[in-house]
Amino acid sequence: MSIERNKRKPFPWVKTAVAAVVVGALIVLGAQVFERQLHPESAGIAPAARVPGAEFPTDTFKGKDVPQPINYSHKLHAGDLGINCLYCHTYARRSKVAGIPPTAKCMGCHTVVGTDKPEIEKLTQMWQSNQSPAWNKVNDVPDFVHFSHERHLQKFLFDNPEMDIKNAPDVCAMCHGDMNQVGVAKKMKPLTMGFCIRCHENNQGPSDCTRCHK
Amino acid sequence: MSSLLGNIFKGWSDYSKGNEEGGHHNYEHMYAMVIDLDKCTGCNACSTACYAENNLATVGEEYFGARQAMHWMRIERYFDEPNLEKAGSEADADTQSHGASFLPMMCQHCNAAPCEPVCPVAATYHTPDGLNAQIYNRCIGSRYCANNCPFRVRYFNFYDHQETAWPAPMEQQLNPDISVRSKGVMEKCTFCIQRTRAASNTAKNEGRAIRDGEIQTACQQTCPTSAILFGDLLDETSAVHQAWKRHQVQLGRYTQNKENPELRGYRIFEELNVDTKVLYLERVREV
Amino acid sequence: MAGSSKKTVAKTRRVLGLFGDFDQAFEVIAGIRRYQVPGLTVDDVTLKSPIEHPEIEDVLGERPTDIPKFAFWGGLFGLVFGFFFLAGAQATFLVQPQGGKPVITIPSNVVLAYEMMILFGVLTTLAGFIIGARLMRRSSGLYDTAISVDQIGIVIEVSDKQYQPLTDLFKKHNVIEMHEEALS
Amino acid sequence: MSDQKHLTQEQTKDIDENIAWASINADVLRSMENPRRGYWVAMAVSVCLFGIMIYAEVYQYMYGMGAALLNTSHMWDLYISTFVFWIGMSHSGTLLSAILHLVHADWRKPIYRFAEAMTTFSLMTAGIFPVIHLGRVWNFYWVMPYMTDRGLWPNFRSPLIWDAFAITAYLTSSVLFLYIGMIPDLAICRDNAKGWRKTLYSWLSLGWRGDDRQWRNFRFTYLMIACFLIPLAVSVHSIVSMDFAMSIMPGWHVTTFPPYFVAGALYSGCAAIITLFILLRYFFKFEHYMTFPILDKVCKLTFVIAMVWTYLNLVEFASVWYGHDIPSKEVLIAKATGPYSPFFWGMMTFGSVLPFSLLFKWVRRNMYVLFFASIFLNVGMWLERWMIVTPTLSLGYHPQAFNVMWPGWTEWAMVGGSFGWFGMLFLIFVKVFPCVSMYEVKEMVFHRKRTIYDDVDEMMTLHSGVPGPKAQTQNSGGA
Amino acid sequence: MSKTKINRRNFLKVLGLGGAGAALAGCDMPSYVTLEEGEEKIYSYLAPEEYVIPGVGVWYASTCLQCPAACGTHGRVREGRVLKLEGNPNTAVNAGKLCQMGQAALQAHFNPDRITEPLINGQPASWDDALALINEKATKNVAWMTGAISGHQRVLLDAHLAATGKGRHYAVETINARAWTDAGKAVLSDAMPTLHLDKAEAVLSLGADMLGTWISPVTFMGQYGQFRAAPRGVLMAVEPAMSLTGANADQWVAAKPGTEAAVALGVGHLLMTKHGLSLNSMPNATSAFQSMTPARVQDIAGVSEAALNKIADTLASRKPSLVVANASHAAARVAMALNIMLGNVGKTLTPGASIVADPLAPIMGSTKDLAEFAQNADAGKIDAVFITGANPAFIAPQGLNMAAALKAVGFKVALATCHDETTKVCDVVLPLSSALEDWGTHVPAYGGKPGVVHLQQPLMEPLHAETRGLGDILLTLGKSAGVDGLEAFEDYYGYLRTAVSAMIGSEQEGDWQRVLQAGQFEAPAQDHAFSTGSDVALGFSENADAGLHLVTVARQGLYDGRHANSSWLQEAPDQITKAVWDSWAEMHPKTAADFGLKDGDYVSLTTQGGAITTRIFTYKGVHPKAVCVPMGRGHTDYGRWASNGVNPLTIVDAHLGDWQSSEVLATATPVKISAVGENRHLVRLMDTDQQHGRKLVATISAQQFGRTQGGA
Repeated sequence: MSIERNKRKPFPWVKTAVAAVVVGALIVLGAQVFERQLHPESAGIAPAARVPGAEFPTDTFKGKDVPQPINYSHKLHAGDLGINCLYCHTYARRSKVAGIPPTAKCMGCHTVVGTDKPEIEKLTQMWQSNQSPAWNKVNDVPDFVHFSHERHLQKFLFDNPEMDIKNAPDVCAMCHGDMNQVGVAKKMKPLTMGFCIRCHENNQGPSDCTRCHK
Repeated sequence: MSSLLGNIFKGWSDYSKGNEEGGHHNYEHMYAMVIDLDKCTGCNACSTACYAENNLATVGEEYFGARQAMHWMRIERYFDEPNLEKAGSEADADTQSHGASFLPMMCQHCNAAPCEPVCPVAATYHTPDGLNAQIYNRCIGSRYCANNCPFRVRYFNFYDHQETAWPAPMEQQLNPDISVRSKGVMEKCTFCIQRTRAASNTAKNEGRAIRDGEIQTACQQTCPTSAILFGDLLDETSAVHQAWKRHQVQLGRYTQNKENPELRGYRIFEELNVDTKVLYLERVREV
Repeated sequence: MAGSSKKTVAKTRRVLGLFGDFDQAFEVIAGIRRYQVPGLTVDDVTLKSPIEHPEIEDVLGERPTDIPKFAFWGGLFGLVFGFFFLAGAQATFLVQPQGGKPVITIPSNVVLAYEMMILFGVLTTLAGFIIGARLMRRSSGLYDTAISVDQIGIVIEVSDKQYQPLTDLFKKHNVIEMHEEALS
Repeated sequence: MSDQKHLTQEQTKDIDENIAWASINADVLRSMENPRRGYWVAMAVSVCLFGIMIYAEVYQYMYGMGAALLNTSHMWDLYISTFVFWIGMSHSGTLLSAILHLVHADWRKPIYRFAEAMTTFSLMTAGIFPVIHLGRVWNFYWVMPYMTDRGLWPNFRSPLIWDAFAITAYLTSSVLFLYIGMIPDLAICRDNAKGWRKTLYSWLSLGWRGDDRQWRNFRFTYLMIACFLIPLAVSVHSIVSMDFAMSIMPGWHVTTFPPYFVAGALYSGCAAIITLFILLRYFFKFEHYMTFPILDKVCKLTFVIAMVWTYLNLVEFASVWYGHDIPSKEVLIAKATGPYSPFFWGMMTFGSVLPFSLLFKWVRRNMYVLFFASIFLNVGMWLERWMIVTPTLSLGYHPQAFNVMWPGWTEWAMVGGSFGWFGMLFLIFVKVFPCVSMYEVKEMVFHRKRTIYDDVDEMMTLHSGVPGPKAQTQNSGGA
Repeated sequence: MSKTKINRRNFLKVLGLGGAGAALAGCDMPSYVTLEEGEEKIYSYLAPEEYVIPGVGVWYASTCLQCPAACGTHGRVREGRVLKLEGNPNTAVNAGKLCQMGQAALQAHFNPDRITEPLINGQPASWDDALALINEKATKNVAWMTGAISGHQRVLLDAHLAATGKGRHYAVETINARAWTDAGKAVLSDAMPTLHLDKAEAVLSLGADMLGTWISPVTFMGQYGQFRAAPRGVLMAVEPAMSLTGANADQWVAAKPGTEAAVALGVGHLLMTKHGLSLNSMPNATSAFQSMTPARVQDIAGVSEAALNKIADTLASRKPSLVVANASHAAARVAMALNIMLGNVGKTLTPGASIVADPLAPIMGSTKDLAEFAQNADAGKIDAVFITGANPAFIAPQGLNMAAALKAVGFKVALATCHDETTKVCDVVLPLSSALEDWGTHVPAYGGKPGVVHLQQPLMEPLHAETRGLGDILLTLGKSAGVDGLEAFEDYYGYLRTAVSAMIGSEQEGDWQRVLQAGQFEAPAQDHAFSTGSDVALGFSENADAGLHLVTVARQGLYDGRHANSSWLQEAPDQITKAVWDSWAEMHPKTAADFGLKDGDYVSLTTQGGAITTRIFTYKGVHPKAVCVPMGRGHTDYGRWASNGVNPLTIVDAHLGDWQSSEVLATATPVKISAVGENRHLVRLMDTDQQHGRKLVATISAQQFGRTQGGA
């Protein structure tokens, strides 16, 4: 009888234990890595490093179409005509908000250019009646988030020896996507806290909560 | 790149470091304050300035009576004078023989803050600037921090005060640099962190260090008698550093061995070893 | 099934005998131990009882169980996993300096790892129970509700040759009822 | 069966070993059927109380915590103290059941099932409170250590997080303990049930067939979990005590809190067991199983624990008094003399004086007296928790914050509602699951008989082949 | 000129960027709710100035009109909204500091209870109708009632009065320094001598709340800061109930209401007898001093000889010292005499200066004007009155029965920002721009550099389109009244700019901008000169009444009640009692005990003028014979936050002010107390006055301080 009991297959204790520990370690490490989304295709370096010395967040977001009082086309102005972002959004380099260009700036060109287009006529008429168009905010972060365009431009553009002001679109594209590809503005990056944190980690940004939350 | 293990080792080094230096991490700044109680007249200017700067909600008589008010900077008034040797005549005078003692009490930004370790979601923590920060949008309102605060300077939003505190058009006055707190969130004095941030951003843009006096807290700026001093303790040249040195008070210790015990500098509840960063200068009285 | 090493003939049917009390059942098993049914060993016997009788072990011979090992390894895993999980979380957490405390705080982590140890220990024990006791699987058909009341059942798989002697054995120890089913 | 002495107060035997196994099944299964009017009344009351709680929570959710009249000094109040109270209640079942199981005290067998159920449900009740006391309830899940995109974790330094871990572990384990111990009984139910109950029990009994293999594994599993549960239960309540002991508040920062809390927990647990014991015995006619001798033992146990608790209580006062930390001392004095003193002395009376009544046999044997006594014991324990939380917060270090507050209506509503919720769960339990462990009562009966007869038996069989009395008893016990 | 104006208008336009309205969503929402697209609106500028950047605050200089002190301010303007006020560091008056009332100017501006459109008999009307009505009615015997006023508003106002015939301008301020200024004029022939608190070694205040409400508190507090620095000065206060100044005094002496003068005389007596000082130039005073022995002081004022000696010794031993008084005219004169005797004149008390352009000079205002207005109105001498910056229906003490007086005036026009008791009874109410929306020039009455003029410029676009600036209205009125020389100006901004340009002698845009940035400019000033103490009668009359007296005090905060509709100031605890949101009556514990009263008991205070009911607060900072009720609360029609509490002025008998000056601050009205039997806990910041042995406010003696030089 004892002989027969010896024939019983022993349970593989060592294997089980090893497996358990390995699984545990995998859960910890794997979750760390995946949940923080540090794997390349999510937040690694873009195919062509567009901002030297910085890792380029490649997350994308499919923003909905936001109707605007005037169908302003970024593709036309920034893309085809190649106007620098900072030409219109000039506040971005001096303030936490990028701001909407003052109507005067539009009229700077459009008193002569394309005055016959309906949209331009709309604009002109607003300008004459001394009212400013009510734009709908497209890239909108929660009110407890205090993002500073100024600081980010400073770091990636002006303090960046390899960058020239004409590369501004590349820097803006980090958080706004390639606006020169779309017509009326769309949200093209998630702009969630995870998005920010990942980029901050990859580019050694501050990890101090009070930098953004006050 | 945050590799888990790499950070663990970093964590360990910080751990040993923390043990050696009494929990002091490598701070960029160490913002601290000096309040001269002999100059303080208790006029409330600082308190009101704080309401204006930090979007503090007024709660009205009922809630104030229920002690649910949220005055980050409160001026306390006491009539007794412990540890002052009395002239016998006035010891038990039946009318007041001297003025009151006023105490501006705000968050002391303890370096070993009791409130920080107990927050279940780490909504309050220590910034590299040495500030005791409260992240409103992380707070879930367990209120443990307030229970654990010996100074009782953490205030909880027991209600939504937005309609009553800022009826239109008053909401236009709200400071856009500060979130407006809504119900269920703990809040407290931040040493006007929005001003600190603004100054450090400017400094960074101009590629220089923050100058002493560049940052003024709202209470300091408005204090009519200039009783409040604010600055960076790590900056040897700063007025605050000088004052702390002059009064021979050091961070990270709860018994100060002053060679001259008559120096006025002291920290409230130093014996609790919470390592507060507000240095009070004793009130003086002609006896 | 164990003991099948010197299997000569295929088992064709499964027999369940119900007995009034443990002693009668034990007598039957004793009989089997004395090879009164050729080719049947005590290892072929499955005893079904409404309660747990401490002498079952002595009668059926010691049959080891793996529960303690499950418990041990589960607890160990919980401890290790717990501690590293916490340490990892603290080390990667953005908000590190708190109240002048170190980043990875041993006391708190020990407390939590301790809880995790117990939690995982209990869970693996349960798993071990379900595996070891062959629960949650299609059970052999032969069962009588009387077993859950007060009767003792003995289940044995026998070949045709062994069937007769077994029933004799059962009857000899005044079996109350007998059920059987064919093995497919 | 024949003699009815075991129903009377003179009974001396824990249980009548002549009960037929079949009748055990019958009695218990009967208790699970067709509820009578009293049941529905109790259920209605519980549901109403719970409904009030829901309303209060919704109100509080809409208008903010201010509805509870909390204030800047009193950030915690009844929610936390009631939380501690329920955690305490939960300690009876598991701890008693587990310890008594390890020490082979078989008189636990008829009563441990509902005790464990009580554990589970009071844990479920306790778990509610930390959540509803949050200022932003809708974010309660932030205390869970889950992986998030934002790189955020809970703060593992916080005793509140320890609570979360401990309670999760404890709830899971005690549910499993209860469940595993119930599997053989569920099999019995399965064999006797029909309709939805049939399906339910078939699922729950996991195909239990009473094999020797199953029994063997069952024994080990039960033993293991019992071993796990004892340290767990101790750790849970000491961790709860750390919510206070880890803070720097005078009156909270007390070294003896962990053992003090554990003792208090056992204490209130035992008291609650007495209460439910009496109720069940009365309503379900369980006189055969929940007998006076057992009740007697429980009472004595309660008394012992009460003395331990009293001792630790006095130790705490003494250490504060002689420790001479002024703020702590102020708190202590304020407790005894201040606005909360009536409750403080109420706690002392109910908690430390009342237990002495358990020394009298007539009390231990009188269901009605005992019932109210046990209720008041628990009132005392609830007051104890309140006296830990509120008076401390009404003083403290900073004089500006000294003030006295009384709980708001939402707090009372939630406290009451918690009892409704607990009652609801328990009432459902007793009708769906056997609240007396049938197989273990059988074992109890069986073993006792053997211990009585074995020697005689052997002698008789040895000398004259005359079959011993076992045979007859077997027949009498047989079907 | 007009170009700058257009630009200003544009950049002041409100934007939605980071808008506060959105901020109200607060941190309540989880991020998936607040991460929104196209929910918020953004309005862009039309044609902003180069330096205007959304999201960046710009500081503009202006002037604070919360009290007559006229401190200079900096307003932080962002996205067209003024967010915060700070002191203007360039001004000598407040040197970059502000008091709580100055901070609360924001709430006066954003107040939800502003008047947004003209009203005729309470009914909304158009400006044209309102002005037409005014031109029709306000033709002869026009009077103006204002608060303290100065600068070009005053010029236009005088012009309007001149044009509308022999009207008169009544400047009314309940809280004033008239006792002091009169005494100054009488004794030193300088109404507003300059005080050097910082230079003084010892200061004795006879009911002059320098740190609270007296003349220019921020100036004095600034000096107080230096006064406390080593070598540390000693502050002594004699008053019936503790003021903010008294609360900071090293020695505080409670005197029976209305007897501060006696105490001062007693001090003088000791100085002469004990310390051998003399005052030959003023025989009157000398005799008064001699007659006031400490014993008499004890009888009259209930001040012990020990306390008196202590004061005298301190004054004698610490030179230079300073004695200030506002408790009564007599006290003020004695104070002047004491200053001369102690030789402070020229050291801590130097001649003031005033602006040469006299029409701009500040008018301080007093309750006396109020009384005179009442008399003249009753006498039917006033047909029409314009009221602005004053609330006579509220601040008039009971004796004047202002209600009847106002009724007697046929046509009343109120120029107000908020509804109040006065606008209620006015025929026409013109909506005024707030102080932060308006242009103006203000000459600080005290503390500024000689001849300095503070410029008030708008910090944001008018919140309410229909409101108009005081200057604009005055200009319009002036034009329609036919004041010559005003036609040239289309609005007050134009007028002001021309006038200022004339004063600074430059039309240059740059200079104008410089003035705007500085928030002030200096006009020629002339220094006053002291006469060597003319020997005036001190006019001290003993108050024989031994009963309880009601003293109404002013506290920084709600002031005379004009700030009662600010939730910040209502919630800022009263400095002394730490009470909020309600009125109270301060009583000495002994007195309360005599009446069997305890804290929070409601009592009704009855004078022959009337009765008020309020809660009592007992503490030792009141003279046992005094009941002290701060003014400022008890509004009936002043917005949502102002309606709590009681207004003590309704029972103060104005005729009891010493010399019938009807100065409320110098009035002690006999009062009867009766318990109402109700008790409610007075809501306070803290319910304890003791530190319970904690080391919160540690106090050391001045000796120790001296040894360490304050650790400096």
